[in-house]
Amino acid sequence: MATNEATTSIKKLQVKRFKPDENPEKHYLNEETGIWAWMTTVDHKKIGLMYLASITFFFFIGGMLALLIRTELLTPAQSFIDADVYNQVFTLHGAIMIFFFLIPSVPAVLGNFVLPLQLGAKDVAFPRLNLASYYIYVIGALFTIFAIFTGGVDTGWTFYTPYSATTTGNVMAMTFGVFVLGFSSILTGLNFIVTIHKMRSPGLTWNKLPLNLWGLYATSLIQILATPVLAITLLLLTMERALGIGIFDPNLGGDPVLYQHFFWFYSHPAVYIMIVPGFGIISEVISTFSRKVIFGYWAIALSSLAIAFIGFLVWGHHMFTAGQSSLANMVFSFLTFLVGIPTGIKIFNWLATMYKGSIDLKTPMLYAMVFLFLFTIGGFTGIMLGALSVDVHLHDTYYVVAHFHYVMMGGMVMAFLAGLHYWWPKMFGKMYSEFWGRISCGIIFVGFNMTFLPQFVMGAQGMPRRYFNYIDQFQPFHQFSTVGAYVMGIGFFIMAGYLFHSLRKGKRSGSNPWGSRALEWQTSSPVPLHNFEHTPVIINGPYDYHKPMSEFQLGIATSHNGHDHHGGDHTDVSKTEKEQA
Amino acid sequence: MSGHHISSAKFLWGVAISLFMLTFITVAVTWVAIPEPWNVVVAIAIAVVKAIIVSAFFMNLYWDTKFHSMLFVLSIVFFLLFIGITLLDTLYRTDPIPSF
Amino acid sequence: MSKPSALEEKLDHLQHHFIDSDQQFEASKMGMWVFLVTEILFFGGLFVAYIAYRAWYPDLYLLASTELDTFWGAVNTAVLIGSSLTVAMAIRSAQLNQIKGLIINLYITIGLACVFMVIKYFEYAHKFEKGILPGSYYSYEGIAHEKANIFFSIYYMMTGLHGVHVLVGIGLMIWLVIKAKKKVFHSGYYTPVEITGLYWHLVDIIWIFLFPLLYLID
Amino acid sequence: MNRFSEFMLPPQKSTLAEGTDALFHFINITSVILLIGITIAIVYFSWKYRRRSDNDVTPVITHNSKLEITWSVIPLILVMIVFGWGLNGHVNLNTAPDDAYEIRVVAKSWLWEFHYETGFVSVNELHVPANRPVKLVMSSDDVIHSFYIPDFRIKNDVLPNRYSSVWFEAMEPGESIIFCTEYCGMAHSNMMATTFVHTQEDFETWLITAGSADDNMDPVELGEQLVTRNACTTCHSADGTELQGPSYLGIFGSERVMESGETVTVDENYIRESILEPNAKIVEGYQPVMPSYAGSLNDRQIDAIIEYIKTLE
Repeated sequence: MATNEATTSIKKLQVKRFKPDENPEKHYLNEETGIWAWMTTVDHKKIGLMYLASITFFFFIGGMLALLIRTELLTPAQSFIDADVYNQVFTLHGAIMIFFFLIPSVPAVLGNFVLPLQLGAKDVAFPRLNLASYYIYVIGALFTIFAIFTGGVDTGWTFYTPYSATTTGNVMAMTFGVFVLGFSSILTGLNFIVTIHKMRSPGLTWNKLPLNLWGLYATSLIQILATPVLAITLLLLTMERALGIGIFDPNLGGDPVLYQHFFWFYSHPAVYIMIVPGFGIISEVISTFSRKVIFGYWAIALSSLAIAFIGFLVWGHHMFTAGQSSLANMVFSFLTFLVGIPTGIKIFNWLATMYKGSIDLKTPMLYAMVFLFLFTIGGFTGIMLGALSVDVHLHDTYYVVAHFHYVMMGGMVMAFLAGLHYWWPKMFGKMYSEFWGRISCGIIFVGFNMTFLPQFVMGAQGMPRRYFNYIDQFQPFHQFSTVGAYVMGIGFFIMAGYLFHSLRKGKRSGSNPWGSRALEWQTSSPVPLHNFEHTPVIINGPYDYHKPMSEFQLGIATSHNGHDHHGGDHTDVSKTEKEQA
Repeated sequence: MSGHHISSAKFLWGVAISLFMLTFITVAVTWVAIPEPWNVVVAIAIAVVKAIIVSAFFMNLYWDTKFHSMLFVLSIVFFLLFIGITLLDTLYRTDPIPSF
Repeated sequence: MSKPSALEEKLDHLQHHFIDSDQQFEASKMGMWVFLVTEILFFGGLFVAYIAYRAWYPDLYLLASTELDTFWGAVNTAVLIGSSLTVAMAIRSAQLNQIKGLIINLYITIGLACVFMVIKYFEYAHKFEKGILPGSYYSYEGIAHEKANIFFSIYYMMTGLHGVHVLVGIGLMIWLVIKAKKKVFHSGYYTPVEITGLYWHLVDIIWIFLFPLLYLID
Repeated sequence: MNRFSEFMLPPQKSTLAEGTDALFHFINITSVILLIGITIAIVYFSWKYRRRSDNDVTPVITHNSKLEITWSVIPLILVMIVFGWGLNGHVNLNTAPDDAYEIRVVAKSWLWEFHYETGFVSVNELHVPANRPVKLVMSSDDVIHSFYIPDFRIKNDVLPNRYSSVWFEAMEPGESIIFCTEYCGMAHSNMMATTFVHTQEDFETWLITAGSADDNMDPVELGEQLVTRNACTTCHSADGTELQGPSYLGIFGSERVMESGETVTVDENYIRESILEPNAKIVEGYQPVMPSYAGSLNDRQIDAIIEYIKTLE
């Protein structure tokens, strides 16, 4: 209905159609090459790729540590590593996967790459800050690696006092590394909020914002509101070790449960830092591959914000058996159930989007389906753990381990893989092998369930987590789980294979292989250095599949702001203008 | 343009003087013995007034976009949620006492 | 967006991905506000520790705060408020293109910040002499409360972290003076002055709360 | 249903277990029904609405208020049921009957001590009467531990600076395992104990005889029993295996280098000191993690342990 109004005003502004160049000669990957240009780049796309390389590295390390844990657990007693090493390994697995992989994965990799493209902006609001946040991430990682080689850390990723205040090993370097890392996360969130507010293209109103950006916006809010509390918590913990300030250490008069409040005030919302951007990706992917208007746009957008908000109020459900007051237990349990509602709403909305769609089960969509199934299980088992009396039995058992792997890996990692496969052609202009994509998705799905379904059973049977030895009755479950972990490993190995192959020998993908209406697909692949050769003008929502493609490629010829140092742009403009609406 | 409000020197001095006065008052009330919870309430109330004056007139929130005020309030709200819910635990713990 | 209001078209500061000066100015300012949100929650954690312990041990706070000197605390409050005023004046000078006034006001602010730090130094030194050291080095016997060390841990963490922020502020201010001397700022571009000012006022606000909470317990 | 219950959950051996399990099954069944529904929808839609040509036209369905309210309100009702049910169970778990029999629990890295009203202390063995509420008042000597009996469906953290408690009523005589479920360091997974549920009479006889049973035993034999009973064997082996602490095998009379650099001959005095003040002299390469046994072992028992160690050459 707004189209008529829009078209009249568009004429005044001389809006033309800009068809993307299907076979660009120059793009962000081949302009400004060389190590130094990459290291000092302020281009959000290259920074996104640098993050991609880094988190892939850490995912590999974290995954290897997971296999080490699973292999050790094949037998009830010690098989090849001792208890001390085992404790360090599960600590590192947790810390690396959470702080170095999950938290930066979607926002820093896919968010960095896609956010300005979806806004029609040339870059994020503060490109240098963006680069700085990458290097802060690297510095944090170096501190952690330093900690590993100078004594290791065996506290568990939660660093609970008083154990973390008294154990040997280099806890200070590790907590300092994570402290530093927090600033990387804060700066990314800050950058995204300002970018979404200030850098939207003409016509891109809040009700036309892609749901991926709503997800990232909610995530960024959590990042800026929660991460500072992690920073102060870890600073206090570092001081606890350095000076013995005693706020959290009972040996000096402090209260260890207070530490748990501090820690979970960040770390529960951090779960939503990991999963909410995943919701955004799933919305994009399901709508694109169903070629259908998203069902309940506002319900999905607002439920992200609602989850972000309520997610702040439920941290105490990690502490039902920690010696917290009964009143607090009751309040936290109640609020925990409330967070389930907006999550459920999302699932139903995605299903409704598929209804009567034109569904194409390409690899990204397959991952989205896997996400729906696994994340639903993760959600239901979350309800189980939110129920006070049942949680008393299940707390700190393998049931919890299985639950959060279903949410984090079954939810978040699957969403990340959906997003990676979805935007891969946009990143590199190349396609991967669809056949191997589906095969590896299937293997990962099977391996994942083999690994973690038995853990629900042994958890409910009473197998505590973080156990190096266990009693014999759990051995069959552990063995099944270990086999599953290796199957999953093979799946990831295949994925690495075909993705590398696609980089070298993949077919050209064209600018918009999925036929999406979203803005990032209306520029060539790989993306030009400054994203768009024009200023995009938006008149439709990103999911309006009932409107012709031509209405999604409108723009105004760019007037660069005078002193652009990238000379190439001016000459290229004429080329892209060859076709008009 | 909302972001470019220019205050007069006289006005800025006025703001500063009111802040000095409030500082004096907050010290002065400690000389009067106010009963238990109210002394804290008065001290915090004065501090809040001072913070509002600084943020509204030195930090120009009064003339700025509403979004910046919202951010400021948002951070305070989340701080209050943090302490409020934590107190639900720390104030209401009932520990058992061993009988032998 | 309105047209750039600069008198002369000096656009050296405009980065390539912004449309005009106003967009850049607004973005920077919003960025600073978002950063201030993180600062508030960063200090918020310490305030939570403060409140939780005060609710547990109200008598501890009564006893321990007598070791803090209200007079010098009040002086420091006044010093910081004064420096907030001069920062506001500095921004005003920049807006009016009075670069000399800008530099003078920044100098006064740096001076006041240093006065604050010097007073802080003497307060700390006085306590250290008595054996009121942070954490497990605490050895003062004058307070009859077993958790006295925790009050001073909180005190040192709060004032220490605040002091670090003051030092960072001094550094930023010196950087502004250098830039101002190079004639970078003018009425069309004074973003760094404005956002450093915002930061400085927040440091002031935090002290406004620390003062009654730590010094004025009676 | 019974079979499923046996597969998923440990046996119900306390009066509280049934209530917890009922809620567990309720959530499980509801979840499985909903999950099957969602999965069928995913698979069915993917097949029924598969892409037939690139020019497929899809209908514009932006929202449907009735449907959306339905799928918000029904889950809301369900979770509120779960909340109330869980809260009710939790209240039961937290209110011990007034006449409950009290036992003090002290957690140390890595063993459990159970203090009875007679003054008797058992290590890693909890003896309780059946069909009588038992209340455990717990505290820790070092870091946070967590006391967990899966068969009884009870768990609570054991804190170093406060007391916490759990209560249960065991239904019939038997044995149940106790785990530590809060990560507490190197031998966390070995910090296990056993609950022995006796009939009321058996329990009373046990309580009377337990303290005096050792009196007329051979010192070496007593020592061997004591190192097992007091969980020394969690960290010290008798056969030369390297655990968290030095093995007993061949230790007596040998010379060991300490962390401080001095050399100490392992004699009666050194062993006695190591039991009562474990962290005074630490053998090189080991951590100062052993809890003190001062107060829980008397002189005769310490002598017995020394005699036992002497025999391991």
